[in-house]
Amino acid sequence: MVTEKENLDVFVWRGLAETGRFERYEVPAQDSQTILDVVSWIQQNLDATLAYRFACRVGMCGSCAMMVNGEPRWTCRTHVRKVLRGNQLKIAPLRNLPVIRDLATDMDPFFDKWVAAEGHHHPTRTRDDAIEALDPQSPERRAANAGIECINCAVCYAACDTVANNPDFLGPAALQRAWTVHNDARDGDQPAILEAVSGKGGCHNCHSQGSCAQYCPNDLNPMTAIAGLKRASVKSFFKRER
Amino acid sequence: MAPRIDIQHHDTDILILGSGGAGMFAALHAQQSAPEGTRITMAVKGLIGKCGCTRMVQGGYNVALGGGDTVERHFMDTIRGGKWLPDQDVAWKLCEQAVVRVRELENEVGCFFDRNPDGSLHQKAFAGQTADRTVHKGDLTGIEIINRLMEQVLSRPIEKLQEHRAVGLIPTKDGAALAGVLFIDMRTGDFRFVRAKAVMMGTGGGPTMYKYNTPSGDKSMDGLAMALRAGLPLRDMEMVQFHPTGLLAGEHTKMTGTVLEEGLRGAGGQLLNGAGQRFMFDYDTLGERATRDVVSRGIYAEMRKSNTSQNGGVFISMAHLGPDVVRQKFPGMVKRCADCGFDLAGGLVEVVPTAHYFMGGVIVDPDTHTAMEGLYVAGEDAGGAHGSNRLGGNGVANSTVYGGVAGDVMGAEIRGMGALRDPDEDILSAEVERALGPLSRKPSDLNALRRELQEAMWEDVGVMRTREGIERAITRISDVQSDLHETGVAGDTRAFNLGWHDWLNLASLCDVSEVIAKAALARENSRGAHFREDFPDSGSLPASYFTVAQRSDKGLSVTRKPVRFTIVRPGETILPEGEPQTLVEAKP
Amino acid sequence: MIRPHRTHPLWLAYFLHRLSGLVLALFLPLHFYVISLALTQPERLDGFLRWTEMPVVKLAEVGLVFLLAVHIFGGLRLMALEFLPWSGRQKTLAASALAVSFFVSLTFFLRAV
Amino acid sequence: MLDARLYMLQRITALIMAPLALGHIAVMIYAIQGGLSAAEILSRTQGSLFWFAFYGLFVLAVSVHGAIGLRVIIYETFGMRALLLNGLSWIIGAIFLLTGMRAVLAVTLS
Ligand SMILES: Cc1cc2nc3c(=O)[nH]c(=O)nc-3n(C[C@H](O)[C@H](O)[C@H](O)COP(=O)(O)OP(=O)(O)OC[C@H]3O[C@@H](n4cnc5c(N)ncnc54)[C@H](O)[C@@H]3O)c2cc1C
Ligand code: HEM
Ligand code: SF4
Ligand code: F3S
Ligand code: FES
Repeated sequence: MVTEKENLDVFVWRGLAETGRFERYEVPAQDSQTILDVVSWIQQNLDATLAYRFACRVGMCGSCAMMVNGEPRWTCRTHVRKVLRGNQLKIAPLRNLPVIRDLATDMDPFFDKWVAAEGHHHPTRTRDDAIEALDPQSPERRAANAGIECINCAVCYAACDTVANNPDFLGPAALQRAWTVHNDARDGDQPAILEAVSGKGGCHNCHSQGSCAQYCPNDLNPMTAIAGLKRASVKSFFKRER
Repeated sequence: MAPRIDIQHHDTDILILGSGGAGMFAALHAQQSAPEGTRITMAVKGLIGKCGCTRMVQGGYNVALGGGDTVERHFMDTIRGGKWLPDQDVAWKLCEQAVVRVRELENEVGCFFDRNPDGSLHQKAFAGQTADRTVHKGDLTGIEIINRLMEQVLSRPIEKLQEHRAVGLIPTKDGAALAGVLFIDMRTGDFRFVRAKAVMMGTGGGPTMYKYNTPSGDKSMDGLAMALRAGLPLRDMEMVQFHPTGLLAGEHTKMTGTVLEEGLRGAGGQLLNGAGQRFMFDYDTLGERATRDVVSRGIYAEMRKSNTSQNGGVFISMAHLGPDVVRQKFPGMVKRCADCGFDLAGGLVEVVPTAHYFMGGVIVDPDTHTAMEGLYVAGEDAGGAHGSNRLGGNGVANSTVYGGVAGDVMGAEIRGMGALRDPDEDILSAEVERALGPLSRKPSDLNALRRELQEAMWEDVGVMRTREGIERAITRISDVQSDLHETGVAGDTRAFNLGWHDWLNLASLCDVSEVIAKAALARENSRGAHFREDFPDSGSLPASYFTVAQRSDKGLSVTRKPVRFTIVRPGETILPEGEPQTLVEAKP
Repeated sequence: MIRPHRTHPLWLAYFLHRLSGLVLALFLPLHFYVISLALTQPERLDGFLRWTEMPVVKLAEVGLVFLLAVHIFGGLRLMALEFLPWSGRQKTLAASALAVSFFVSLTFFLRAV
Repeated sequence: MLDARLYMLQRITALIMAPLALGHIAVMIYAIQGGLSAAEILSRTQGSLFWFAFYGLFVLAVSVHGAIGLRVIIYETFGMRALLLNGLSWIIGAIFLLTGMRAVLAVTLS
């Protein structure tokens, strides 16, 4: 607890992935203070060139994720009190992504995989057609809804060791998106999705480590989604064989 | 001495600034309508789809989809909400095309909006609307809209320039048309000049020059500041919408200013002053359920009486509804507050009015044309659709509708356009120099300047305004401005140098703040979001005027122009005779 | 190795599964070799089997059985997760798989001594 | 690196082995009491078509399963790619199969 207003001992990663190092800063503790506030305070008061990224500051845009004391987190909604160890914080760029500088990562690989997993709608109707009436309680719709609120923050991507060890692996978020689209009754190309997630970086590489579900700040469960894809791909495998 | 700067050159055909609702739709529609082989480039200050405010839309999307509701009714609500100031042709197209756009969002883009048990779209009524009209996805509508659009854009051959900050609209030598846009590649700090035949600007305004504000951190009025420098006329610049309940948690945290949902008041949330008393009924018979502007003014008045909470705001209290009920009804809000250390369900949370949306913007026609050939503007950067006040749910409808329109129009008009135009090199290098300025000066305290600007705007051009206050603000703004131009930033590296971008943000904010203040001075009545204590009257409706601000060699001018009632006149309606006032059942 | 993001049950279950698979795979050729001694030199096999009577070796054997059990039940859990349409309570399942493995290897142990 | 095909093979072999391996443990638990001897083992298994099929299938499955499993581990730990990885996987599978079959033959057919 930080009741008496003392300084936090903050170690921040500076520089590139290979050549960087942690640097120590002292930041005044406050009652209402998020990790993002700590990082901003350093940038605004101690070193204006500290590179980091945020946008919405309320957990909607998914651009502020970093490693905090070794765990991936959305920093704008992580209260300092929740993660403080002793009086220390260790803040590093999100794992498993190329580092641009300091705390800013290049998220392109994450989104390239999102697209590679066919994580987008394949339309069956046009803007001239009426909107399809759909039972919100049908099992497929519920399965689709389960993963729909992903904010693509890449926290799961950073938590997953398979992503770390297997550069081709599409990763939990992209696969979860593919599963969501696959379950959407309006989608017109389910075979393409299954094809996309059955390649050498596909869903079958997931070892159900569950770190994705453990860390997803929105309590989503990509592990279950990926299991769904495995099941669906096996089913279609047998159908084709017949 | 700054070293001589190389400018990298890049060409495209259609250039889109911003990846909000406006930018995304412009890209998709341009791709559908432009001739084969047209190069389309999207340049954004952040990452595609992960910046801007469209993503932050909570409540939803206004669209008349039948069931008694009509485009006419949506239009009338928009005009009445805007207190007769909207450009009626622009507002009409907004309401009309929203119907198509929402079908496109569902059917082609793949958004899934909440359904009724019978499978039809669920629509609710936002304040100020006479029908259940707002389509939504829980209270995270913007995430659904932008994520789906993002996937579509990323999976198409659209060139991406991410973390590219536009710093100047560069005209041709004769000034007749736009040649291209100058950017800073934020990751490397290099300058990049991108020529394009057609440019759509959708940088989304963003009134972040106020002490309390809701928008995304990347927004700093860059677009309007660029338009101003390019000499384009801007309208309704005094119109800043405040949301009554922004979270108040102290100056040191970015949580301060973020929106606590409108629905909290609708559901019976009570506003309490520092002494723990309800006060909204002192200001309006509807109490907490009055419209945004009224409640904001009520809170502001209470704050002025110093009846405040610790941090200088008021409290919102939900506990009397039963903490479990609150938790169940507003799970997202409760969780968000809890993450930040506040107990919304059972305790008191401090709130304050917070600058939310900017109604003013570049003057456009219903096809998004501007006064400059080759430049198209859509979304929050464009003025006219909302007049003096925006209905909740019309913001995202506006950006998606007009982004799409811009894409279609650019795709069609580019066929008739000749070669790429060459820039006025003098203006180009002047813009580079302007941007480089702070790097060659001694660094000093930007925070103090930002704070002073935000205080000045909040105190003197905020929720309630007077001539005296506004004039004071104009002086304060110009002081900040001149201090800013003496202030430098650390420049050991230009790559991802946020200090540098802070400076540029502040420069844009100062420029636009001056316009807001001067336009506020020019409007001597009270309409919608603009409230003058010295002119509390709304003025004659038939004689309604809007303000036009424009910068030229002679400086900034603000003039008044009469509103043209092209579709409906004050006091009249286009609804058929005998239509009920409202289709929304009064809630207990 | 045990970094903060790995300190939760499902990751540990994954790790145990990998470890057991690896050890089994390395042990297996050895096991096969010893067995095939029966073909060529039965007396050496007996010698070997006597050697396995030693407590340390016994314990190692129990360990192997344990790992085999862990791997089987862990594998069954994984396949249940993948193929059966149920999702919740994976942590409980992982713990149960481990418990069953303990039970099996304990039985083996008790019989062996 | 697992595509759908290798994944299916690994899961199918796992499913085949599950009862076999459990059976094997059960036999062990039963047999180990009072110590093991070559003669004891051989008396149970020698000439038995059942045990030949039982262990033969086991060895077949485990060769495929283990080779794929090690392949994944090698790939993820050492980043070995393409040809080398494929070659190694086949060699590993072959070692399992050869040593395994020899053992099965030793205890059942000789
Ligand atoms: C918290 C919140 C809640 C809201 N809720 C609702 C609601 O419920 N309903 C509703 O209708 N409206 C709502 N709005 C308003 C709505 O979000 C906006 O009206 C609308 O989304 C604006 O869209 P846009 O495309 O114009 O801009 P934005 O979505 O803001 O996008 C602007 C884009 O421009 C980029 N950009 C900015 N500057 C530059 C530059 N210099 N160079 C390059 N790119 C730049 C940004 O990075 C961003 O990508 C809400 C707004 C906020 C802040
Ligand atoms: C006794 C012989 C066995 C050996 C040598 C063996 C070996 C292996 C190896 C090395 C792996 C790779 C581990 C990894 O990828 O992390 C593996 C994975 C696996 N094994 Fe086995 N195994 C054996 C028996 C079984 C049995 C009987 C089952 C069935 C219940 C089984 C089920 C699995 C499953 C499901 C996986 C995949 C794990 C994943 O992808 O994460 N194995 N095995
Ligand atoms: S699944 Fe969760 S952790 Fe992963 S990107 Fe989506 S929101 Fe982030
Ligand atoms: S953490 Fe990785 S291994 Fe699978 S279950 Fe999640 S994707
Ligand atoms: S800043 Fe948008 S999620 Fe944190």
